Amino acid sequence: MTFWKLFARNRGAVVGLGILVLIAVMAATASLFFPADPFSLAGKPMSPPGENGFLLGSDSLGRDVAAGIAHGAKTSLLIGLLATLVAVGIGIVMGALAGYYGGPIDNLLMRVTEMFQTIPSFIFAILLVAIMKPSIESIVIAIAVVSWPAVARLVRGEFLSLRNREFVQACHTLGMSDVRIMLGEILPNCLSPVIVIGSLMVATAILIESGLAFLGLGDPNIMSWGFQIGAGRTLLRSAWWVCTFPGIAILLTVLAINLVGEGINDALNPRLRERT
Amino acid sequence: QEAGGTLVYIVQPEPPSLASFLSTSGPIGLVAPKIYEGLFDYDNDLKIVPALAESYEVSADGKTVTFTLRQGVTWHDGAPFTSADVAFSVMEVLKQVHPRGPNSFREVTSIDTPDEHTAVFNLANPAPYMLRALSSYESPMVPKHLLEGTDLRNSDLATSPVGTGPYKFVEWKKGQYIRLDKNEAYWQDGMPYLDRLVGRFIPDASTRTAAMENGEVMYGAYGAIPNIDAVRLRDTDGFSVTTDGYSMINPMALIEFNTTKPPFDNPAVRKAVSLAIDREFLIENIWFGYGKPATSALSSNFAAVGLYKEGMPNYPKNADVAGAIALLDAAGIMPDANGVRATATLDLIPYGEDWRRAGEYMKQALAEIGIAIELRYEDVPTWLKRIYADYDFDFNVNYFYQLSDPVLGVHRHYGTDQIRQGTHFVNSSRYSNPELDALLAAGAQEADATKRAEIYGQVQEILAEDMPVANLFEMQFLTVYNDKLKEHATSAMGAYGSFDRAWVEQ
Amino acid sequence: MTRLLDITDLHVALPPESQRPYAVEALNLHLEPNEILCVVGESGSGKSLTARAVMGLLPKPRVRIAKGSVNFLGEDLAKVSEERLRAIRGSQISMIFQEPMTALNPVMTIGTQIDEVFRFHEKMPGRERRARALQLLTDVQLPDPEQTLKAYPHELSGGQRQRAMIAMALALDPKILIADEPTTALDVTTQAQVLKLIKQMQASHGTGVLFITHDFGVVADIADRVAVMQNGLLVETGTTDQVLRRPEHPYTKALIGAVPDLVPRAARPRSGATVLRVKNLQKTYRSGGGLFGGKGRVVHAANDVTFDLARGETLGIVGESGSGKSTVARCIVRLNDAEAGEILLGDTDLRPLGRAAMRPHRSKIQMVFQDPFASLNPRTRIGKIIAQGPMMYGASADEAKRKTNELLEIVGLDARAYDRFPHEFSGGQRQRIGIARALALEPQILVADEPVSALDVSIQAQILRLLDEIRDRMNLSMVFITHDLRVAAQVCDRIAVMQRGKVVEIGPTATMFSDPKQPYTQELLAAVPGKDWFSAEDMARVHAT
Amino acid sequence: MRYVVKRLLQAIPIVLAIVVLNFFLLQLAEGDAVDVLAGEAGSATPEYMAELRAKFGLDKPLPVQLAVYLKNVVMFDLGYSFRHDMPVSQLILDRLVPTLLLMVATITLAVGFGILLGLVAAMGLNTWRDTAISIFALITYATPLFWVGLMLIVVFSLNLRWFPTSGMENFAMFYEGWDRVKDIAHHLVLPTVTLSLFYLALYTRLMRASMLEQAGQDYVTTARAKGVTENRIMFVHVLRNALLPVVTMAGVQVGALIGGSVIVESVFAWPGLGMLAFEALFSRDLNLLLGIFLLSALLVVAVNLVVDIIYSSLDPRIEVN
Ligand SMILES: Nc1ncnc2c1ncn2[C@@H]1O[C@H](COP(=O)(O)OP(=O)(O)OP(=O)(O)O)[C@@H](O)[C@H]1O
Ligand SMILES: Nc1ncnc2c1ncn2[C@@H]1O[C@H](COP(=O)(O)OP(=O)(O)OP(=O)(O)O)[C@@H](O)[C@H]1O
Ligand SMILES: [Mg+2]
Ligand SMILES: [Mg+2]
Repeated sequence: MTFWKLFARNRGAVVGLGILVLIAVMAATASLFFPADPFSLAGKPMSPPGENGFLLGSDSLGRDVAAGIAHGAKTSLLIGLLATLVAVGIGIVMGALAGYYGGPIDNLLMRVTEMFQTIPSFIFAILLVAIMKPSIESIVIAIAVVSWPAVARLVRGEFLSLRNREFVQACHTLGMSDVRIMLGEILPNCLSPVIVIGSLMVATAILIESGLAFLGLGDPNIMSWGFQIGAGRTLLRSAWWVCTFPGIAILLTVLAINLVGEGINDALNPRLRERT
Repeated sequence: QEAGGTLVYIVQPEPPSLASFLSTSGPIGLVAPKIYEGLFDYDNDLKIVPALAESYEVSADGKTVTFTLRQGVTWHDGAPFTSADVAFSVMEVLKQVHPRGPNSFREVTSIDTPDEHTAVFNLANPAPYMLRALSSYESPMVPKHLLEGTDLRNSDLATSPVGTGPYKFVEWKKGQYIRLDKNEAYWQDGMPYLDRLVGRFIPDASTRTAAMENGEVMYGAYGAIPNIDAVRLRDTDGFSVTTDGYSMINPMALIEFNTTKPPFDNPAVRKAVSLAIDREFLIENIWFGYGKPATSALSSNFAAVGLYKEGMPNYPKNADVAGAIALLDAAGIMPDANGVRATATLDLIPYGEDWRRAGEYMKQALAEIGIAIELRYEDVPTWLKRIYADYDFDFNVNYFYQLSDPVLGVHRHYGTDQIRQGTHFVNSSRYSNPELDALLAAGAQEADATKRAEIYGQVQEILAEDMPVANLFEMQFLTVYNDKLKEHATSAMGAYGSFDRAWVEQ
Repeated sequence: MTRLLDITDLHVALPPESQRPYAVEALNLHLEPNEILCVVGESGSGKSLTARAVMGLLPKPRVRIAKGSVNFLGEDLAKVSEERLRAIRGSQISMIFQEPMTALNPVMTIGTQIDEVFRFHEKMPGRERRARALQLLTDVQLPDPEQTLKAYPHELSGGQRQRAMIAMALALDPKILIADEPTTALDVTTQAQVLKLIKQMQASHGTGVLFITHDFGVVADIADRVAVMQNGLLVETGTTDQVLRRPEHPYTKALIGAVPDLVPRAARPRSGATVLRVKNLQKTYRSGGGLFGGKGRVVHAANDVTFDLARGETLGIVGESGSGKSTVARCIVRLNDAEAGEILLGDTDLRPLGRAAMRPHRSKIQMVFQDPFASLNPRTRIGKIIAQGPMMYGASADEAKRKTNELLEIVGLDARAYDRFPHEFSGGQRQRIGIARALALEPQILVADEPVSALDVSIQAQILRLLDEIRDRMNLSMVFITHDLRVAAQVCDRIAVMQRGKVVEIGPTATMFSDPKQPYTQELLAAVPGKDWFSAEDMARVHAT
Repeated sequence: MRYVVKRLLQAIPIVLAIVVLNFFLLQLAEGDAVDVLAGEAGSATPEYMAELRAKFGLDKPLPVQLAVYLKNVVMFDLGYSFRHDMPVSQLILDRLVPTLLLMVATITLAVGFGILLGLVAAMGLNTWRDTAISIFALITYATPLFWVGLMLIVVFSLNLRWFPTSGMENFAMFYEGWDRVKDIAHHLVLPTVTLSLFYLALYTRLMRASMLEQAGQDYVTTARAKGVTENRIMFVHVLRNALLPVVTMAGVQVGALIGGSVIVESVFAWPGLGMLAFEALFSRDLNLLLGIFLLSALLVVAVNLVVDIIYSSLDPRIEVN
């Protein structure tokens, strides 16, 4: 069966993918539908949804919540994807080296990984953002730095089990170089769990970003869902829409990504293949 | 009134210590004045109310001030309060380690203590403003017998204060609350009415509001309850909002420009910024109606003492975009192909969400006149270092207390002598104008009210033209309280007062 | 005599997307008391599902009985309630599985697991249950039954676990015992013991046994009757003698014909040139014990191993599981580092060479791995798997491709295989690919570590033939590791017998079989299942019919 | 016991490395404790600030500061918090109890309910129950924590008046003895529920997957073949095996909890270490922050140890030694 057919068997995953595509399209076309700067003071402040020409209402400065969500989608997805890419990158390198070589290298790298794991991750992220000044880059770096250990452990585990597999040993007997074995032979075989964990990490990254923004550590120049929530949280009781719609956007996205992740997991998991 | 009961109020953020003789930090002010007292208190009309001093007398030449101290006052540990404590507090403590003390008492050369209840301040020059700086918040009287010979900056009193005030310190649970109990031996008979004061720390603004609504706390000042919620609570039964109790601090929101580098080295650009900002928009939409557009370098509250001058140019209520553009055009600052005349980074003061909103608004507003802005938000230490130590900024939104006299709260922005690298909240614009310096020096010593008004009139005119600092609006801090709480705002110090007369309806 | 079990017209349906609609189709089979019925057939022929259908343990709802009846003493097990089935399972019909490790719950003691059988079927006070359990463990000849009751599965060896399973299955004196490949995971000597035990227990309890296997040797040893399955169909059934000696169905014939003969084939003359000399090889595994000491386990997996290999010769290494065969092989191809000894390839000692220094010698010694699937990267196309070797040693892409196609032809695969992935091939085909990969570097020596033990007998025979051919054609020397003495007899010129890391005996194959010197060798030979059956004459007769 | 000591010894280098790493990391942050103190105090002269720096030892070269700190740590002295004017150990100790309360309550709730829900979902695979649980888990996971927290306050504190909004105790009353325990428990409910909802999702999913995985194992078939009832198979055979990954996960999570609860502590004014660390960072209270990291590292080490011991009691294949 093709991957797609396996994936499509999970109805939730298809729905998730649909939502995700919608959000991506929204992010891509934000400037078409909302050509103005999402920060611009577009009209009467605190307009409820549907009034004064605001589909989803406006915030305390009269900024369009809908425009913010559309433009913020780009940021949030970007942060999620970038942070995940970086984390997965670091994680793969560390995990691959540790798992492949084992012994003292493994020991050393795993101690380093553990070190990063013993530091409370959210505080660590806050620390990094505070040191580097709140900006998209620093947020991405911070999220990546606290997320990679999970990937490293996973990849290490896969490498540990794969490195003694016969096909890898066959490559050794052919005299293949270590780098080639790692990249060309082992890595492709452990990509599926990495893809699964990566997909979930995108969701977590979006959540971390919103948490940082809640604590006032977002990039003040860039519209993101986290920013909207952070800016709107004091209005929660007086203008529920300011914070609720971006919250729903996050919820839907995270939900969608999780569903897709689960779908990928099911599709890639040979054990589940036989089951409905 | 009814005696008894506990008042739980919001103290936010948690104070770093309770050493009000070392620090004027706001949260300390919310707690320490309940424990320590000053020589005077002030009522809502800024009239002097006797406290530890029953009366005072100023000599004809203004160079001697004699205070008659109250009898029968004891420290919380039982020791008697005497003139030695006053002399020690002013000469050894406030003048030495208090942030504003050296300024408030700079003319005091010595203090004589002819008897236990008389303190004679000898001044080098008349210092009329000094009498406005004797509240427990500004100048607390501290126990000599506990502090003398100790390291003031490392004193046990910082975490377990001993004063003469209506409440005694009992316990400070870090991260949770400070508990003060009634001082049974307080010199005012029958007071305080409350059995206990508990100052609670609640980091999240929305939660503070919820706790207020829920009745878990009854009092929150200095923006503890965000304005938006205050507005809502104001219209809710059982809660009230007041702006009383802030007249001594006179807060002013403003922009500090870095006058040493482009684009803000050019007064025209600074004025254009002042013109382009809609002060009413800020007040209406970010502070929800609380505040008054600034109209001068001095707060209009100084009108009461005659120092405020009306009709200064360049402080419009609503944005004057055309005027701003005309100014820039005249100064030869022309837009490029994208309509950008100048670019700058605006640093946001990290003291709350409102300031971020203000920055976001200003970014939009200044875009209208072709000034493209990047916002920068950093945490407190980074920000302080950038603005006051490294001078590495273009302009920043900020707010200052103008206090009860321009000498105390306004001079620090403008004097050449106030360009003190590494010192916070002074002249970071690095504006230097000999003419103004002379006026400020004269204003500080002038005892004659009309002459003084004239001097400050000139000061305001110069500043309206040079605009090293653009005042935005006179802030109105809000106190939100449960209607069951009575008589909490009898002092001009408001939340920084002693709560001696406060009581709770059971 | 009444039949214990009567299966009529049984159809086990598979889920829609499977390769055939029924796993088991129109099966008619019966079992009498006190008899052992062996069900044989290649992998996937439906043996296990038949057994599970009887037990009511089909993975419902995807796999279910579509038609037919399973009559057990007058009850149709295909129709009775789950409740009733549960009552029958374990007490009337019980079952033993192939994998003794995974078939036992790893976190429960053997005692508890045996106890469950009593608890769920009979009201018995705890003390009595315990006594019965102890008795059972004694019956299946487990050492120290008291201790074993308290042991967890991982604390027992494979053979012991399988005995515990048997004890559990026989706890309530069931009328029927179903054994699904109960010895496949065990080494020969242990297998022989377990088989003996089953037979004994069956005889003393009068149980009817449905024994599933694909090993004709095992069948020959224990079966009263045999049923042969292919693709879900029952193709032949009869007494053991009938089926083994006079098979009727071509499939049965093919299967029996593929069973290697235990009589060694004629040894070829040894050429003089020695290509590989292994001297005093030592390899010790240490496990456990951390940074701060603590006692670890020490295994001398290769202990003073010495042998040599002549050009064109095949040296077999045999021995039971864990005797160190693989370790020696891995040390020779330098997948493991031996700590002492010499591995002389020509005049070079390979043992001390580092990774880089070893690289130029790699191409001279190649390896064929046991598991054809595990040894091929599932994400790489066949062409690339074979071609990447030559390309690494400097061949151009075209050259490598030509060579690959040539090799595919040699191993009997057509050129279309080039662009396909491993999972698109059958086990035998995959093993051919593995061989082609090893040959692509034109090695002098081929080390084959159990290259056929993961394969069905018929495919096994093909691969062995292929290896033979290639060896002759290329004058290869081969180290051939196996635990199957039948295979060894057909492939090897000389045999080395290993036990606990030591080579206990080495010599020409024929001598080994006819005149084993060491007791261990004798023991191994005695354990070969069905050794009285498949003699050369028998085979000839089978092929003749 | 020897094993425990050994594990703790092994942790020492990691913990020290963490200290060093964080020490240098924090140096990268602009400004120091003195800037903050001075900023809070109002105006302060550079001389005064220099004096303070000298007093705090911040004027010494970095390696010296580090050496001093390390020396103190080795002697179990976490130093002094200049901002709070208190020994760091005392500050941390004060916050440790609330932190542990919240952590233990959260983990218990999350793991307990997660296991339960995962079990229910796995047993009713692909039924409406399974779907409902999965959706619930996903939604709780995907909703930002602070939003959940604020909403719980609005609903349960303001509208229903069931629980207090914030804090750990009723500060108007200062209950004693048993009443105090009840009072604290009352205050603990909302923060625990908020924080657990997030983790609940993880455990539910993990448990479900683990149950399904185990349910397909051979030993389950064996148990069925013995005639064991389905309930016993699920609760005795499968459950214990399925718990193993959940236990591992819980161990990993405890470390994250200290930091992960910053938001919850902030929303509910819970006096935990997360908030303390957060404030320490923004006031450049280096000693305090390092102390918290150190404690968190020790906590993680200790918890992992406990988890390993639990693990070995659940899984006889693993021996602690
Ligand atoms: N749970 C299942 N779902 C779908 N198909 C199955 C399932 N179990 C077995 N099959 C299919 O049913 C057929 C018969 O399987 P069965 O396990 O009975 O074979 P077997 O003869 O026991 O083989 P082996 O010797 O490998 O154990 C195979 O084609 C297999 O793919
Ligand atoms: N990596 C390893 N670490 C520790 N011990 C090992 C390792 N590999 C093998 N052993 C042990 O070394 C001994 C010899 O193992 P080896 O794999 O060589 O046996 P074998 O004869 O090939 O057995 P089999 O027939 O089961 O493949 C065994 O006791 C085994 O448990
Ligand atoms: Mg089978
Ligand atoms: Mg082997």
